[in-house]
Amino acid sequence: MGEAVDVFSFTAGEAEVDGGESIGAALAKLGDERPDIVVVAPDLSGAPIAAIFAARHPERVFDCGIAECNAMSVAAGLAASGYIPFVLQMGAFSALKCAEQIRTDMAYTQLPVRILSAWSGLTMAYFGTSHHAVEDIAITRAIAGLTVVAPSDPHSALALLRSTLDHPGPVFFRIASGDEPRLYKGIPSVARGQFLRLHEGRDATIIATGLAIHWAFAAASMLEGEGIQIGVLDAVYLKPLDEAAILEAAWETGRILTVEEHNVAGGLGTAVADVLARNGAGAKLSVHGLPDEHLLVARPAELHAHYGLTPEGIVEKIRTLLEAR
Amino acid sequence: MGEAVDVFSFTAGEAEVDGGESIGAALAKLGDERPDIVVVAPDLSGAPIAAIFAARHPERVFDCGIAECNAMSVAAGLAASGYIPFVLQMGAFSALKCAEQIRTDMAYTQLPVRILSAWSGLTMAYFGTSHHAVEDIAITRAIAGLTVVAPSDPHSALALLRSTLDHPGPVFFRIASGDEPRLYKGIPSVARGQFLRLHEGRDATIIATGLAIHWAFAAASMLEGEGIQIGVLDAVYLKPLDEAAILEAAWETGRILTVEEHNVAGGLGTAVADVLARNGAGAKLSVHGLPDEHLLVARPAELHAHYGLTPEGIVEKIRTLLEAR
Amino acid sequence: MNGLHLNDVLDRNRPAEPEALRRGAEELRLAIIDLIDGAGLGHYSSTFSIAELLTVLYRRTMRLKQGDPAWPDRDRFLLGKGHAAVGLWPLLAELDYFPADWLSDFGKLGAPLTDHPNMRTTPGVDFSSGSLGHNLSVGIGMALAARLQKRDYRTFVILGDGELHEGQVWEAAMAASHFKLGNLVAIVDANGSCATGSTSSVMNIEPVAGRFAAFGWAASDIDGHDIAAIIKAFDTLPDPGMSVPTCIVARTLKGKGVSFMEETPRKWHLGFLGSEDRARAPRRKSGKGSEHGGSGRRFFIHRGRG
Amino acid sequence: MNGLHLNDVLDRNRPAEPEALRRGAEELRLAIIDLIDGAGLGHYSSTFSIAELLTVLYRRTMRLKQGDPAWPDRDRFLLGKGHAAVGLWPLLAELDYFPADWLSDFGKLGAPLTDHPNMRTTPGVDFSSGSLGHNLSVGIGMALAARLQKRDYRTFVILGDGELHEGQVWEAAMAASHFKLGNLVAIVDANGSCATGSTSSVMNIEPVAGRFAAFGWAASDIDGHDIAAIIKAFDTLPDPGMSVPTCIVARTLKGKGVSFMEETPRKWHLGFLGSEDRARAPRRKSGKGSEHGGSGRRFFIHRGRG
Ligand SMILES: Cc1ncc(C[n+]2csc(CCOP(=O)(O)OP(=O)(O)O)c2C)c(N)n1
Ligand SMILES: Cc1ncc(C[n+]2csc(CCOP(=O)(O)OP(=O)(O)O)c2C)c(N)n1
Ligand SMILES: [Mg+2]
Ligand SMILES: [Mg+2]
Repeated sequence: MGEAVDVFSFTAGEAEVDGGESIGAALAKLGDERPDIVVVAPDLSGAPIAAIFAARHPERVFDCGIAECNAMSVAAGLAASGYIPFVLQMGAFSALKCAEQIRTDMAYTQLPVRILSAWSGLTMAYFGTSHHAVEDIAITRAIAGLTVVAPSDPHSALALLRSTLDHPGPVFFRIASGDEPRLYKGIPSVARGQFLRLHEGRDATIIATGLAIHWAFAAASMLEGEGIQIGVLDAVYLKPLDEAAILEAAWETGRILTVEEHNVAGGLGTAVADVLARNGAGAKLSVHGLPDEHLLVARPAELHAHYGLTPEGIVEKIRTLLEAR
Repeated sequence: MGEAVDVFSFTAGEAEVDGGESIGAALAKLGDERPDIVVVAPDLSGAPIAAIFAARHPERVFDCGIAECNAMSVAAGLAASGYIPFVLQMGAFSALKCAEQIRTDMAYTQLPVRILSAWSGLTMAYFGTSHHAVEDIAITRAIAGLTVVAPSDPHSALALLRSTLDHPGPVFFRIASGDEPRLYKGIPSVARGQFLRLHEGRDATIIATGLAIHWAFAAASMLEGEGIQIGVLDAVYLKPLDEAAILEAAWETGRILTVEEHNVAGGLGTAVADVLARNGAGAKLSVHGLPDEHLLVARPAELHAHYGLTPEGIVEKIRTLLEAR
Repeated sequence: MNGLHLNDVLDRNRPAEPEALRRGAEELRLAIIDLIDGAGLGHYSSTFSIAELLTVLYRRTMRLKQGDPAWPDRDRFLLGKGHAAVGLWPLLAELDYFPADWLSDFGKLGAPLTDHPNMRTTPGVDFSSGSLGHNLSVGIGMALAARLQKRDYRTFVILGDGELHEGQVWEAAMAASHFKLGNLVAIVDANGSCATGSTSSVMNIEPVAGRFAAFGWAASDIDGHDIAAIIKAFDTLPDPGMSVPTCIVARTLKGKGVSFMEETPRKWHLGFLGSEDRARAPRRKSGKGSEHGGSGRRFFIHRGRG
Repeated sequence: MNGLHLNDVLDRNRPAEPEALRRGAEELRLAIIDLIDGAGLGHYSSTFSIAELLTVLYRRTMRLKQGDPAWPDRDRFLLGKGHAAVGLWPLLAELDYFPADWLSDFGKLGAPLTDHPNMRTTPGVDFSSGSLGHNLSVGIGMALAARLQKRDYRTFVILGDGELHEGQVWEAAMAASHFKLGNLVAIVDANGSCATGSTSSVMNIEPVAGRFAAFGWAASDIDGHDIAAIIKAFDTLPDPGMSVPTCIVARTLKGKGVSFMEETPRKWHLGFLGSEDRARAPRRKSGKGSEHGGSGRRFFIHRGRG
């Protein structure tokens, strides 16, 4: 296998993952059960997340060509006519390029469109800054009436897909590559606006989202060997945010590290800071993510290493946080 | 005069304001001095901010019709060819509709485009949610390499216009109606990344931006009569943010109220919270702005009253903040 | 109002007399003046240019059900140029989609009838609008839904001619013919004016029909104030089951019906009638008149000094 | 490389022989294979379809100055379909815009030559791209700047045919003719394929020339692999001072030059040559060959199992 494969492998939808379902397979299955589900995919109807559905229900798939904004508004029209459209978008061209269509045609109108914003964060970083999706948490969280979720593995993706299916308003799914390794043994039960707990903590809590939760979990395991107990919360809901869990973490562990594949200005870290400061929670906070500057362009793994978005990088951040004051 | 006038009066550019310059007049004057300044205005070349310039330098004004995204990228092409383009946009259709063009064609490329995003906040609220511009602080602050400023009166607008003129990267101006009453006697001297102080405080500090600083200043004056000393900081820079001033306010007054015409999720309040929480500043914070929900549609003044974005509303928030714990 | 009862189905191309429709359009203009008087602000000229189009659509062409704005088989109507919503309100009230007394609250804080259409507050609004350029795309979604549901409703979308500057309109134009949406009808209100000036001097859009034709539509021009021409164009629309979308380029006058608005339509893009203007404008006998003094205000161009 | 010295001005339509240009395009393809071998990943088929166009532009048509990528009077070149940037790198190196040894770092962390063009890291890149649909607008800005500066440079923009789905392209198409930009040349790489499938089956764009003509351009088709046809089209461009922009619709093959890519161009939208593929592909004698094993990988369609 050439090294290129790590960069772009995107099997979600193509195959069962670890014996469980992939997003694409799950979407197709939902489509079997529910004739009101349709797929809109701008030049992406052949992409794995859409392809199984497309093979089984071709009449319910609308590729709109490379016209992301149109795809969004077409989906809104379908939603206004009784359908639940899933719009597959590339992370770099979803929230950033179509924020207005999301705000005006879906959120203002409170229509049940689901945006599958895949290849987010640095998944496509090799292609240049134009392909970085590191502003989308900030953008989507600012839109009133939009639900924002971020699955971290195929199992949490399924859980979110199913549990939000009948939510009356729009839902934005921030998906990394979609074929992250399995993190949850079974399909976790998710509740609206709640994080998932992956690890109990005492000394500090890591709140991470998407790909980052994998590194966070690995970091917590590494530290456990040294007798350091780090709580790990998977921020599968980015909006509404789990304020109770954040405040509880602040109260119980006193120290919080957030980790995300997003600009540190405006992402999960900022959202957590917001909750802490407004509630006068005196916890120490460290925000880890991509610096608010021009990012390098390279393969994701190289950039993760460069920016310390790795288990080792997180361990280091935790050590600094534990030493603070 | 009918009451409609408050809603839409937009004299900036048309006339001298209070004997000082308006934005439009200032832009035209800059255009006289600097042949490298051009104006791009999607169906807005007749709007006051652009009109004086257009009358004097018609060959340097490019209306692009109602095509905001094209206007942004055309401006980027002009900037790459040695010009300093000022793109006039309606607040609701600037950051929200053109975030990708701003990120990819101006910020990634570090080109000196200036976006005059006018009629922001609730200025056009009467026209419906489609015309609300209450997500733009969140969006623009998440874009690396973008400078974000928010003049609060014609004098601070002039100061910002002039002082950023030779900044090498793009600058986003968040402007309310552009003809706010005068707040600064003369043209204040502004420094990159610094707030302006309008009032000294002891008991709490209000940090407000745009229109809100007017109400904040009035509120502080009202409270002064009761012997309550409230510091007032005008957040003319939203990015880079004045972290030193925020921390100093936290240290000196212990209580901070932020006020803005923006969704409380992701705006100035969130940015201030971010600074406080990351720096472990134990100040009490109260965030005042538009609730993160579907807003009512009405004239700005009616909505301001409804949402407590008034001197009285701010006084009330301050009282609650002073009582806290 | 129209002698109809709740739940009567109003068939397509019903036999409304051209003369009655012509008068209906005039009445609609007067009702608009009243509504804007009450609100103190509104888009006169953009609404006046589509008075005949709206009247024929709602009183003759579209299949609707009296009092049932959510009837699944109704023809859909989208107002891409949402700023002309005030022209819809009297027609929707007439259909008993909401109580007629809602009209008097138009534009007030919390009122259901707003300056731009809001599908969440106004029964009968098939989709919200306000940002130009979205609704043709939305219409595609509705037309696709019709096909999936094997319903034969049509989706009509009125676009401003300035709205054609928006690229999303061309994304949608491309998609509508690609998807073979014979059940989609775009009507361009070619009133020759956008906010800043004449549409084609600001950014040329001509030949409008030629552009739509190149994008795969059946497109042709009509006189948008000629009731007979409008009736003919709508009565002869291809069957919704056909595969080519239809674009009707309605040549209109911005401000039609009020001489001083026809002369300076841009000034009347947004405003309200001041006392001098009011004296010159046509009035309904029953018109309550505005409580607002002053002269007309214009948003984009400049503020009057008076 | 080309027997030229630093600061030599390379005139427009210089006398490069068709046969030499044909060979040049073939060499460019081989250089691209080498570059992608080195990087381990790249866009073959999208770049192969424009090999002749790029070669004629850079070796004959555009006015340039050897070694001076910022020369104000140079013709500008924008690659709307930025994913074909790898095809630019050998040509820009040949112009001494940067040291030839940069080529060996293509695609590496921190290297100036990237998968998509970045004007901040690569001298000779007139504008960055990556998001389809922006660069025709950017080209308008450059063409307007030329007019303001009274310079007679031309701005060339290569667009993908799938890129024409983006509405911003039509906003720009409208604006270019409106602004009478005779100094702007759009070249559509009509290779018939976007990422998911055949361009027009995914979303029809035909008639391409007809659509541009309706938007006010002088538009015509050529065979985009026929050097003589390309030369003729470029040599006879109207004077930049004229008022109508030119659109050349180049009919090309996605993957041109490598039989198995021509047959399944979509699979080769993005990938790298595995050992079996490499044996079948044309090679440069000097080619270092890839260190990567495995078979070709495709991004959008599916991941091979081998
Ligand atoms: C995306 C967007 N940009 C700008 C506006 C502001 N705007 C409201 S009406 C108008 C002019 C519209 O012209 P046209 O489409 O010709 O409609 P008309 O008023 O002539 O009916 C503009 C620019 C808007 N509503 N939406
Ligand atoms: C705005 C945007 N959407 C999607 C993509 C992802 N993408 C990269 S190449 C491509 C297909 C392009 O097709 P075409 O323009 O015909 O170029 P070709 O590969 O055929 O040269 C797509 C969809 C992108 N780069 N930009
Ligand atoms: Mg018009
Ligand atoms: Mg192609």
